[in-house]
Amino acid sequence: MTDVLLDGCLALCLPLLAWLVLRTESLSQAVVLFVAFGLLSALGWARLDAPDIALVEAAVGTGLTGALLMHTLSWTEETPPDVRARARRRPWALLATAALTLLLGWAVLALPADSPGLGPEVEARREDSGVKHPVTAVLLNFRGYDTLLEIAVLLVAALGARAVNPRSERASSDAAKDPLTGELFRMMTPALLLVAGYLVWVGDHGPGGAFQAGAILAGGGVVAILTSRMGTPRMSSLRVRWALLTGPLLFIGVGVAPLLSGRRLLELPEKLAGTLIFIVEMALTVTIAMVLLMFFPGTRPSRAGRGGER
Amino acid sequence: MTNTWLPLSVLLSSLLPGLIIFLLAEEQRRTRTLLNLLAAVTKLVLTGVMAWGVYQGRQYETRLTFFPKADLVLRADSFSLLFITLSAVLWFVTTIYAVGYLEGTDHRSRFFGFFSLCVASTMGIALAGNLLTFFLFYEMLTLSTYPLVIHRGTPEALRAGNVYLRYTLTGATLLLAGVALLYSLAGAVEFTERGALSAVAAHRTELIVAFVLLIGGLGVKTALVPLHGWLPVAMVAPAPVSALLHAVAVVKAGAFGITRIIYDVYGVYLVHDLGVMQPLAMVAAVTILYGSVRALQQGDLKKRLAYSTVSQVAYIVLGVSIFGTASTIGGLVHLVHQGVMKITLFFCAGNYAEELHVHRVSELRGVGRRMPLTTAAFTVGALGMIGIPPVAGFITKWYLGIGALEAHQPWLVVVLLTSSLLNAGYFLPIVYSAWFQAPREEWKPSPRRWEIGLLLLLPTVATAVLSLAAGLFAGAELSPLGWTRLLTEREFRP
Amino acid sequence: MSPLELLSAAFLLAGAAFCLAGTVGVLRFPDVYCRLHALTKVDNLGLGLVVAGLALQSASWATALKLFLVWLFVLISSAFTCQLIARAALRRGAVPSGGRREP
Amino acid sequence: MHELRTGLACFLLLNILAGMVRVIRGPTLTDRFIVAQLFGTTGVGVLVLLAADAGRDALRDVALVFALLAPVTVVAFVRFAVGNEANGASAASDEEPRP
Amino acid sequence: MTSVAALMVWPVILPLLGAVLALLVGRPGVRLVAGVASVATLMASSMLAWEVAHQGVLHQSIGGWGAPLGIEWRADGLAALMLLTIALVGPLISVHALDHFGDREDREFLPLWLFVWCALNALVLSADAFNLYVTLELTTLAAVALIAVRRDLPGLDAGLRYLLFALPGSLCYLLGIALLYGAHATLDVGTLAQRVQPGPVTWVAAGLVTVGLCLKTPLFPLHVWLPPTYTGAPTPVTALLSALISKGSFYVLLRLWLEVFAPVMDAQVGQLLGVLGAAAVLWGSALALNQTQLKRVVAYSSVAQIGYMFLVFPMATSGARAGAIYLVVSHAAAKASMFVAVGNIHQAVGITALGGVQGLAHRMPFTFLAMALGGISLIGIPPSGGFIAKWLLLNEAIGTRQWWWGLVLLVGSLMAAAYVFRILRGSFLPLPPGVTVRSIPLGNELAPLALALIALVLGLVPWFPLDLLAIGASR
Amino acid sequence: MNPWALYALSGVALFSVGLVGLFSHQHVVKRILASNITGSGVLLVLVALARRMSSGPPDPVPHALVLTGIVVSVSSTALGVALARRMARLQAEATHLPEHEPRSDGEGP
Repeated sequence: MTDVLLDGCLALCLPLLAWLVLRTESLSQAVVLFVAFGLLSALGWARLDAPDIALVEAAVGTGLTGALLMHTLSWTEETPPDVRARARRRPWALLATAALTLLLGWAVLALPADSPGLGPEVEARREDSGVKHPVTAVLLNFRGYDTLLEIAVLLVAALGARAVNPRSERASSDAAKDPLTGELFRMMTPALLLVAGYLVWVGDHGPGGAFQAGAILAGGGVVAILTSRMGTPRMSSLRVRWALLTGPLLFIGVGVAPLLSGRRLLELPEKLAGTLIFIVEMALTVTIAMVLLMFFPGTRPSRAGRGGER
Repeated sequence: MTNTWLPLSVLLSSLLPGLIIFLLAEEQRRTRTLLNLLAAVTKLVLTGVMAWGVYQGRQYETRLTFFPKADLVLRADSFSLLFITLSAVLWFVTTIYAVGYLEGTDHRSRFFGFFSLCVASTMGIALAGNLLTFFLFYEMLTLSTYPLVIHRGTPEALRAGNVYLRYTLTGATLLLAGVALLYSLAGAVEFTERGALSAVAAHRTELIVAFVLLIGGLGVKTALVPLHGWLPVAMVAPAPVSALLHAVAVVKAGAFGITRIIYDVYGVYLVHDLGVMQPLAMVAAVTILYGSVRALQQGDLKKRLAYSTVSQVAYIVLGVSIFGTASTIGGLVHLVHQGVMKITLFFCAGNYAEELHVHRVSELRGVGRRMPLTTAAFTVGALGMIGIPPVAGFITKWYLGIGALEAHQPWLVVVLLTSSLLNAGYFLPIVYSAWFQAPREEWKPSPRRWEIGLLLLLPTVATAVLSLAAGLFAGAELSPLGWTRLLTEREFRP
Repeated sequence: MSPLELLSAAFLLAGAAFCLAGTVGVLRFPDVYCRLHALTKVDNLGLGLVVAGLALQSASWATALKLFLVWLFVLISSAFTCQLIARAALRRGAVPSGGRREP
Repeated sequence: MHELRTGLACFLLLNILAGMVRVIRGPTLTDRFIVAQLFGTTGVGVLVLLAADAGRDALRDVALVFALLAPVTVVAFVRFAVGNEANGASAASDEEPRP
Repeated sequence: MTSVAALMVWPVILPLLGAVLALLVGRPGVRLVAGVASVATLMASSMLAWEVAHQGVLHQSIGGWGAPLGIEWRADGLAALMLLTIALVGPLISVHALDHFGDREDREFLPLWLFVWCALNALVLSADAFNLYVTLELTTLAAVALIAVRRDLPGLDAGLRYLLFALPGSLCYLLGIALLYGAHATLDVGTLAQRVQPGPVTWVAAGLVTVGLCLKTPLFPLHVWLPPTYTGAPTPVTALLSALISKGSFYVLLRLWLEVFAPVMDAQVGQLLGVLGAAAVLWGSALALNQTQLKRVVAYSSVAQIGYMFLVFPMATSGARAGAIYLVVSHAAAKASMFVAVGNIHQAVGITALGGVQGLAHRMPFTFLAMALGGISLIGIPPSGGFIAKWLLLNEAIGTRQWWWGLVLLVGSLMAAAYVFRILRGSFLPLPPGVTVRSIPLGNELAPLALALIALVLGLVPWFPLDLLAIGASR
Repeated sequence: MNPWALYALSGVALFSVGLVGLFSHQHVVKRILASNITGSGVLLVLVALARRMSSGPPDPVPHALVLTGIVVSVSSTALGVALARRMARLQAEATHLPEHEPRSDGEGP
């Protein structure tokens, strides 16, 4: 009974909150609401027995994306004129939403109500994949090729983000003096490292993995960047490039190596699969953390001192 | 024994030089001229060899894979040789003329490059062995003549180019629709004597629609009324281009195409059976009269010649669209005769413009004294156009008249006579005033030995002689008339 | 129901009550600073009591440890973040209710 | 016990919903952000409650991550708020003037 | 067997590896690495195409897991042809880009282009609906980064515009795939094709997939982002977008529609797509005729050309499929050559208006020859790939007794002729006084010509691509 | 109603809200938010579909897909935001900066 109530509440709240996010006039409000929305969707994932996704949502969807959006607002207008004007005159929008929901809902409800999907197949082959956790098995072995391309997506995004905002604000002594954030950073760092390590390790047999761990690591870095303790990693630095690209290179190598012995792409030998996946995940954790850091191109300098850009 | 390389090499003999000429620098005048003449001579020789071979009954066919279900076919039959020989000879002459005419102007590499492409396309049209190949070269012709029309680069030339494109591309579109329709009915229709469509003769509606589309498309280039509007406008092009457009390449390609459609695609019996011949003949008749009347109104010499072309080319269409041997012979032979005569006239017009800067009919008074040879050539051409023996034009009209009577359509004789009267009406005054009236002011004497540069004079005289010869020796076996009789008899063999 | 379970339930309920109180506070208090105060109640006591209640039910020490770790992190971060938020609010010119803004 | 926990989770969720009123009413950005923090903590509470069910241990890790990364958003918010401070007018405009 | 299947790996892995290495080596070696990767990928693609031409359709299960669980690759004639097109057209554009961008963007352009190449090759080979989504997204994001790589306002604006239209497109596609997975528990396209049944799920999924991909391609009336994006992006990037990237989503649509949806959908839906395609042809051409900026003319022409491709859906025969793909390929070459030529003109005289071409035909003969040949292909006049494509489509229109599509083709051709010759004829005018023509590197002059020659050759030897296309065609 | 259906419907509603929002807003940040919401909707549908069997573990394949989907969505958000930020800066520079200020992208990454 309470289960249904909880599910019903969540399921109802999510679209409602989404609607609120989009109808508010102020951008900063929208972002705050969006963070709340991320939280609720994490609860949704939790209810749907998808802890892996809840973890990623917690790390990225709420934590980093929220920070990123908030960070972006420093540059853009608080309340753009068009938003205010358009927020009111939109009866058709509600209508369109309702119609679309009905149409799609019709299709969703026409789906078979109790399909196991590919669950049994995954279960049957899980032993061969080298890892115990089914999601990790799918992610890094059965559909490892998707993940390889996903890493490429991350690299492209990082490259693009750095290409358009190439500056990297260095540590400023001013900010470093702030005792509050300094202490926060000091206390966060070991915890973050610990949890990140734990998540990579746990990925083998339970929810967790490179992306979650990388996001956690990046969280610490983001705090450092936002408090001007650290500059955004630069593509021109060789060390940064190695940190960024070791993971992908290793992944490509692991993927291509089976070809040499007449196997197929990403056809990992059964005995080594677990180890290889673990190594790749370790390297990818660093890559992902680097990529996420690169999305934060330093703090916005106060507009009075804009000319210097530092 | 089929010879596979000769048709292709006839095509390449103008295509390759054209491409090379594009790469030549503007200053390399000698190389360019040499290349042009070499190519023209080569083509003449190749054509001669092929003509002789076809006369002896040899087969010439080049077949290249194009689509899975359609080949590119170049085949020399007697009809295509008629056109090829005409083109090769006139190209040779026109090249010499153009070298002289364009002496010292800009962009000659471009000009001669496209000129050669244009001839190559004409060769392709003549040699095309099926409808698809025909269409490909027909489009190529449009593209390669456009730069020639706008060659001068003046706003007026650009406007003319626009009009030209508008008409020809619309025509090409209609043609494409027709070709595609036939293709879906009968595949890539090969040109065969007495037609290739007898197997699908039951699809009457489709066949009629396709026929109308095809004739509509080809009618643009043939300048059948009301699709003739581009022709007078395109007169802004340099004289050799006008000569080429009006005498050989473009309008003839259209007329040639119409003939192909009627005789080698549909087959004359099928066309007759579909009942589309009579309407076509009527359109041709209207065009003949309309062109003549409009020519009468023109004060500009080249414009007058242009409208005269509108009317003269329609003779060809008229000839082939009357069911009967004689009229067909008349129409086909006019393909050659009109080409030779009209090119003479355009050369003359070019000579007048080049030497004396005379463009209008009224300014030609007494020009005969200053430029006697040119004016003589003009006179030959004009008399031929009117149809006065012994110039070639007489042969045409004679056969057409007989054909009209054979087909029990005496009204066409009236049309022919009226048109001849009108022809006389717009040509004779020019001839008269050129020879017998005093010039308004004395012409400046020629700085050279001849009345005009030899490069301009010789082609003019040569074509005039040819038009006379075609009329005088029409009875010879290898004269245009003789050749046409041969192939017409094959078409009408039951 | 065992005494342990009863105790656990009591903790949970108390935690929930604090959460409610915090929410009511955030809703009802007059200014930013007071609302911040209400927020800390949820962070410290609300979550703390819930964690304690759950720890009583937990099967293993590891689980209980993790639960307290969660609470600890929330405590630390709330200590800093509330301070940061308050400072930001002050800089943005929010005036405490019934008081004057410090120069 | 399960019922109690889910019930409490439900209750906490309703709390979050109630907090939504403050987000909408504001009046200042800081108020809204405070509510976001409240949501965060309440959400952690919900997660640990749900994690007590059999087979859902991983949710505690989720709660852990939530707790750990909460400061990141706050720092970003603060940078945003303070960053705007130098800008003067546009930042202050968000704050409600005291009556 | 394995060695042949291993061939499929390289067209995807080599550009990926090249991109990563190019990023790694940084400034000094990026051109070298990218050059080697390009040559290697070109060779790999050609070898794969050769193999397909001789052995027929190739399959590979990545990781050896097999269809429902793992990801399948499938290389049929169509895929081979696309690989070849990308491998020929893409590097030629990037040759032009090298000079267009300075040294700075070079380091960003080349890796990003290699990522695009990898993504497109992966997209072409993939037979897995979700993997297609990932490749689509990789393409999109790399494209966005490329559009904005110059960091100027128009480029950024164009990039955002593209992103914000492409994203919902991908998401629609993903929801469609989610529904299909929900109904049939497989992501493999081949298996899906066997399992789909008419019903609300299939209809809605097909609708979502179609709308999503049409947004990305884009099809009228979802094309509103295209002209500003194509205009704002750096010219070589516009060439990539128009020639290759937009074809990626069309390719997916064609595949899914013909292989999965067509058998279970009402014929009316195909007609609807055809109507939209026809509207795109007419609307795009009409707007192209009304533009005063060179780049916008070419951009609107893309709207129209994409419209032609959608005429395949109402006919849905193998001939129409061949025609649409032929158009995809020849448009890729022709449009790339036109955009690159426009870039050359801009570089030479700095004028973007239509009148800027005045008098340039003699100063930049190769560029204008390329423009002319490309334009001929756009119009569909022989000898050009565009003609073959339109011929095939026209024949199918007549053959399936849907003559009205033929009419659209013909009218569209005429309109195309109008806007193409509007550009070309100005070049014959004398050079206006006061305009200086900067000389541009020979490589830049030859790149568009080479592209245009591809379009020309496609029109001269159509039997080869058509034979290749027939391999593995479902119907 | 089954919980999965509830969530799936919720996901569908999110998708609609996001999609309509995406096309009815002008501001970049709003549209990025909207596209995120649209994405969440799709992912929610996927995860809900994975939970259709009332007993036993859920289907892991959609979970893996959703993880990939989230990464992709984060990447596109980040890229979009980066572009928006650069644009805002250029616009601000165009209006705030006097003529003689140097263009600020001299430095490479």
